[in-house]
Amino acid sequence: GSKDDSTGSGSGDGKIVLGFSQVGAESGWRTANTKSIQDSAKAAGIELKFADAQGKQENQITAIRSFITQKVDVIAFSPVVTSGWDAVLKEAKDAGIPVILTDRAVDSQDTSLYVTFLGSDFIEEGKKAGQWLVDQYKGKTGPVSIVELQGTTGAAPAIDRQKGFADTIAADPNLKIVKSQTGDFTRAQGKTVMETFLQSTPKIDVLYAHNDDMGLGAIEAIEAAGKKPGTDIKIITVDAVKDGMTALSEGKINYIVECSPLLGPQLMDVVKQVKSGGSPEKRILTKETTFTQEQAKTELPNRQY
Amino acid sequence: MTILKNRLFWPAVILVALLVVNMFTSNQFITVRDGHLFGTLPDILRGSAPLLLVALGMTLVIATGGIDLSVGSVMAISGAVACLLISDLGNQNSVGSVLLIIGVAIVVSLVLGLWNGALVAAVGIQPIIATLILMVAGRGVAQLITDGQIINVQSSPYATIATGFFLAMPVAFLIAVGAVVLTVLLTRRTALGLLLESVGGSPTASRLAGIRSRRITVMTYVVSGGLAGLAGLIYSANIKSADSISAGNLIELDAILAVVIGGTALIGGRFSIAGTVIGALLIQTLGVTVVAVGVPSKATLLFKAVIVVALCLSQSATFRQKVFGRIKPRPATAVRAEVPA
Amino acid sequence: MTTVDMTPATNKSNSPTNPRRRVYLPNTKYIPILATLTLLLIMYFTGVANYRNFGQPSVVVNLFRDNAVLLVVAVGMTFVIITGGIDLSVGAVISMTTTLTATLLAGGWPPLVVLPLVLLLGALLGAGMGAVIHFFKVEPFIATLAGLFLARGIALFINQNSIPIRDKLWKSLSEYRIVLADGVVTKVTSVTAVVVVLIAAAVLAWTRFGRNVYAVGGNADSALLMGLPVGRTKIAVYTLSGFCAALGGVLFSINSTSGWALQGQGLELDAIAACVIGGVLLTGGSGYVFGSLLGVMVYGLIQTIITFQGDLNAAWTRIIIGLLLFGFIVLQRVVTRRAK
Amino acid sequence: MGEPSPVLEMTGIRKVFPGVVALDGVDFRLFPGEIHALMGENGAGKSTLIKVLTGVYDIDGGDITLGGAAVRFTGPLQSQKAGVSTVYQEVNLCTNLSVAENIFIGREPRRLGRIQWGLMRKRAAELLARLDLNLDVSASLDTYSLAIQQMVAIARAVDVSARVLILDEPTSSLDASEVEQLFKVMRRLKEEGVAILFVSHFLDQVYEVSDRLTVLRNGKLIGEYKTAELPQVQLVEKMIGKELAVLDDLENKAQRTRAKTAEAAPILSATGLGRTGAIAPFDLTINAGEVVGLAGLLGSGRTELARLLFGADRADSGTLQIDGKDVTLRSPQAAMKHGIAFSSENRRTEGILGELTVRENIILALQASRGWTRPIPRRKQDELVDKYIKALQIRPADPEREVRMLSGGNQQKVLLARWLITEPRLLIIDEPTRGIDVGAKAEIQKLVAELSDGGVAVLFVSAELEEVLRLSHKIEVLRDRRLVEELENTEGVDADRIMQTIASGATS
Ligand SMILES: Nc1ncnc2c1ncn2[C@@H]1O[C@H](COP(=O)(O)OP(=O)(O)OP(=O)(O)O)[C@@H](O)[C@H]1O
Ligand SMILES: Nc1ncnc2c1ncn2[C@@H]1O[C@H](COP(=O)(O)OP(=O)(O)OP(=O)(O)O)[C@@H](O)[C@H]1O
Ligand SMILES: [Mg+2]
Ligand SMILES: [Mg+2]
Repeated sequence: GSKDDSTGSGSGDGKIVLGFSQVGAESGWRTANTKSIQDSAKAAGIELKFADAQGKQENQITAIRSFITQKVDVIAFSPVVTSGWDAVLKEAKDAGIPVILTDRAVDSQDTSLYVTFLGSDFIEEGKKAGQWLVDQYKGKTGPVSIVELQGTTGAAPAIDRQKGFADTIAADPNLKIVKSQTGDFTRAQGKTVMETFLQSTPKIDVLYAHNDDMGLGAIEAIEAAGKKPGTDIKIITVDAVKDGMTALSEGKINYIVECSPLLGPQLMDVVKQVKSGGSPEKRILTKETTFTQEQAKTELPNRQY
Repeated sequence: MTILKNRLFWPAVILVALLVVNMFTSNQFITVRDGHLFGTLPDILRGSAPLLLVALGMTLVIATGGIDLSVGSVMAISGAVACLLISDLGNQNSVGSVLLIIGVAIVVSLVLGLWNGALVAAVGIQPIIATLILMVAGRGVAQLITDGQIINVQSSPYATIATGFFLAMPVAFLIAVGAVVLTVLLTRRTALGLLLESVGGSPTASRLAGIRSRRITVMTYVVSGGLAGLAGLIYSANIKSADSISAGNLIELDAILAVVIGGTALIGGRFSIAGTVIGALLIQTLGVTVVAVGVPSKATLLFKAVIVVALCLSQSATFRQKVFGRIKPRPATAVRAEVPA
Repeated sequence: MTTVDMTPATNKSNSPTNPRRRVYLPNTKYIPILATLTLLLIMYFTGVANYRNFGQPSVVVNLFRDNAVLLVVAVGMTFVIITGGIDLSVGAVISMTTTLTATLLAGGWPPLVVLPLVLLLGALLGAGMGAVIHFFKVEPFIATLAGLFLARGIALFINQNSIPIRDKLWKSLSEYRIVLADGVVTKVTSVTAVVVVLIAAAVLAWTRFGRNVYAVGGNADSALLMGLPVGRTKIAVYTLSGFCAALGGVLFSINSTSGWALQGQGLELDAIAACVIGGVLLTGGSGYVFGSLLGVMVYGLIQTIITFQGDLNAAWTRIIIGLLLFGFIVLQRVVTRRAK
Repeated sequence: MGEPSPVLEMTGIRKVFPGVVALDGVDFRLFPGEIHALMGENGAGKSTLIKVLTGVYDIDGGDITLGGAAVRFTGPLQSQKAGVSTVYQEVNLCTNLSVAENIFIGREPRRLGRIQWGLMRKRAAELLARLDLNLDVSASLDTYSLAIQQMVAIARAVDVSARVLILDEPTSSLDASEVEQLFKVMRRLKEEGVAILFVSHFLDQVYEVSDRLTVLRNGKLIGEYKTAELPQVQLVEKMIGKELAVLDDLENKAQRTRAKTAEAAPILSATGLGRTGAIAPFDLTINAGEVVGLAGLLGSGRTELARLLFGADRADSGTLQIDGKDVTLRSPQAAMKHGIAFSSENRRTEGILGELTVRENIILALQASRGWTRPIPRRKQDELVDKYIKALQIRPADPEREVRMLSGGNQQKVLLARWLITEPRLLIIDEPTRGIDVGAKAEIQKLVAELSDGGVAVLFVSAELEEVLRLSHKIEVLRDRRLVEELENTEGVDADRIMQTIASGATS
């Protein structure tokens, strides 16, 4: 083994080397996230070692281990799943490499295994979506039938966004989820499933989609069925990607909960901080908001993804 | 009696059964609304088009004893190419240029098919690996084309090939039907079908009978590529955008399943296009039914498992014999003793 | 019971090679493996030449640790493919095993009960599919695809969330480090995998069962007429594959002290690919466990190179994997042809 | 000998396949220490009887008693365990395994469950040596010619100490010398009290070894006779149910007088053509209307030679001229373009396509030469097919039946028909009469004669020397994969003369 000094593979010039393991490229959101990280690393003068796990935990573990082998300075990754990181994180800890979680959390009990978790809270997103709905129908009587387009079955965002939403709307007995099916986070599935929802459900008042893409697919289906999205059927989605915002501003979507992929700049700051011996707080929430149709109109121009 | 023996009888029965279920679950199963068919059935037919096309090509490939895993990636690429070009158009609604672009996308897919065929027939790589290469790399290429983002198009002529109607029938389905008819003509009106089955049956014997196995093999991969490309166009036109990541993801599995349900053996030889059609419709209908009857997503796979198990058992003559009573007497117990456990 | 046609359609075992190779060349059958090995080494040293720290022994050692699961699964798959079959259920069986293991352990079951239980379950599922394939003459593809749906369905039904494993035994197993040399450590998982490979190789080469596997793959109908236990062999290989998958699942749950219903998605394809790269013929009748081992190594090495390259986004990752695979396979073909 | 109780008795056996009654109330007895020939035309039901007995097919009616006990086997595995050792028609071995394994698989010598490869190879070599074969037993079986494979199958069967030994057309592609070896072994086993069931279409062989014979016709039992008491002619009558004119008519045309081929230009002439490891460079010219026979022991390279002329294997030395023009045959298609046809000796793996129907199998080659874009009109197909089904008496005469459901001999006829309808100028037929019954064999020989009279050149390869002598104008003698001598088939040329050449290996 080559006896590299602490700067590890940092090519001599003391440049910080960051190993980042991405979940994969399962959606436009994810690609935007990747871009943001790559760009801001360049901007911050940090050497980025990027590994795409193609949605597989094993690949991600492999990547992290390989980062350890390559003696990078800092490791950051968005875990595919919440569980099962203790072992590899411990290895990193033993190798004295600080680890930063981005976008998704892990459920390790020993929180000393990672420096901080930087990213959004899916349950919170679900809650926000639910809250808006509750407010909309405050004081109104009569049942409201909701259909839900879930994300990929078993994926963390899908589970949490469902949970947060369900918990919140429980407050109003009128709000009922009549049908709920996975749309795999994709437009095509979103459309197909919505078509069937429309065919097999007597009356739909609200659609809650776990991401914009499924929502956009659903809009196609709704229009094809001769209904007006946004008015005949209220639509709530999560993410606020550009296409979603456009639809929102056109009044086809009623409400979007933002889940920003642009973690890059924030991440780089934290990396620098960690490298210079600083200790950021354990949980850094990304600045995220929600958009109504009006807000969308003003926000849309300065969406770069 | 003989109809009961037909391999396609039980798949057909299950298909009909599922359709009947949908009849009850759906508001309109099939009606006419503003001049075209509307309802669950038309939705199923339209939705099944991509799978039908892919499975069709797969049938020919499998008949030669091969397999094509790359179809999903080819779908992604053709969709990406088309949408990229269309989105650059000045007037996205000009029918001429859209048709031209569709042509380009198809040609690209044909070339990709040719690549597969060359690897299999000329280089002599096992089909599963040869096509795996394009399956993996192809999606990467598609993502490069779209830069990992979703490309939206606002072209009504393009959208028509998926969502439009012609003579009250969904265009997408008509395209699929057209492809099926063409393939049937191509294989059964010419000698192609016979030669395919012969090559699949035994490459050695076919060679000695003077059949140009290589050419035929290559051709099937080219056709498969082309049809996958067409499927990709319909897929992307359906959502008016190119989704290079999820387009045709895992469709190869459904396609192969459709072919096998249709009674074409994976080792090659005899193939049945009618069977494939039933298979594809069955799979599509199954997907819709799952949603319609509101099976919770966590139970969806179990539901599918049950259906597939039922399917493969129903197709086994031996099983039917055992269940619906055997004609022959069971072997005498005399030897049962000799049969080692 | 079984009816045998006078001329079986399944007699394609030797179609890729020239069935009329009349002149006997000594051990041409090892050429593919040797070619693969050589190319593998070439690939490795190219890596060493191009990337810092690639030469470290730990890179090679980790290759085994990171691919332990794939390795074990590929071993089972090798048996199945040699009989001319295919097993799509392995990835799902892994997910089922990990989920079940995690759930049971979380439910406070004793690990020494859970371990044999899940292994047995995997084997049973395999046996079930084997039985369906043999007795009802169902295409292995459909039968095992049903198995896939079933296994993953069960997993999702048990629990969609990923479940952490806090059991002591599992934890200690996953953290136990076996020091090979200073700075070179490996884990229980990789050792298990290697042991499995060795056992499997021995079984295939030196036992009646092993040889029957080849015979069935060579020509099932002839094998039957030769009085070989075709049915038992077929069922046995799927049982074995199911067992290996379950074992893979256990290793998985050890490696990542957790269980998840989406674990090991698409792993079946990786395993099949690894076998085929290692020279196992999908038409059945020929191949070696050692070949599959090499196949897995090729897969792993490609992954390693990708990570060391370190500046590839998703798109390029896939493209490069494809290209490396392409280059490898084609060279393999060429070398093998030359040698023959 | 007196009549002890039969070791095997089958009574009222019935077996129905979709569309055919293969066996209808057949009785059969087999006594210990006898060699019992089972006779019948192609499709009479011989193989089916054997497969029913050994449990490959299950019975639709009738009883089987083995050594007094009623049995009904569920498969070869069980019948073997019960002491019935069988060589089925067609070579049923695993060509991907080594010779030694093919002989021993299922009963390999083991210590502590571990196969003793060394010992196994040693035993295999010894066993084959007893049959006068010295092969590399660790080579995989597909490196050997079909005849060799047949010998291996026999070796496997005779090695197990069985009560009953069944041989279904074991000699179909063996040469005289191998047949002799086999008979030696059979006689030895007979002495040891083994009951042997023997199927063959070679009457002389039957008369040479068998003590008793049972005749089947169209799945029905005709009768059981002591071989010594049944003259050949009567036997043939019982088999085909009518007198066989063609046979003797061909018998007495011993030497074929050369047809008007005096001025005929050579269709094909090879000079120094060869392929390393397969066949040494040879010179050969074939004229229109000429029948050229290839004689030689098994493995002498006849098939290899034939394959070169068809482009099935590529020659790596020498030149080939067709109609005086230099050509290189890169592929079978190339050869077919020049009007060459080749029917392989290995009908099972290189010939018929089991899943396809008789019709499809017959038109395959013709269709291939026309290319897929120009299908043969269905009417035309049916005409052609019907014509040859009649001409070759393919039974059952159902063009839409899958070929794998035909009996071995009928499959061979289908294969011949495939090439005949291509109306070749040079017809290369390798072991065309393998497993074909007396009647049909005579028909085929007549056909060859007619073809050559009609100006077609024929390259005739057969393990049966008499046949070669009867048909050929010119005989090429091969030995150790080289062409050692060319003989005009004139008076004085006979089997002995040729065996002599083969033995002495006179190199011209
Ligand atoms: N698997 C099968 N399916 C349907 N029919 C069959 C099958 N096997 C044999 N037959 C039919 O049974 C009859 C007897 O066939 P069998 O093979 O016993 O004849 P054989 O006496 O062995 O002829 P040969 O001398 O040519 O081998 C034939 O008509 C054949 O077509
Ligand atoms: N005694 C033997 N030892 C080794 N190889 C043999 C022997 N006999 C035959 N072979 C194999 O058979 C091949 C030649 O057989 P081929 O079929 O060409 O000649 P043949 O005269 O047609 O023999 P057959 O009558 O068996 O067809 C050789 O290449 C060799 O591999
Ligand atoms: Mg027979
Ligand atoms: Mg020969």
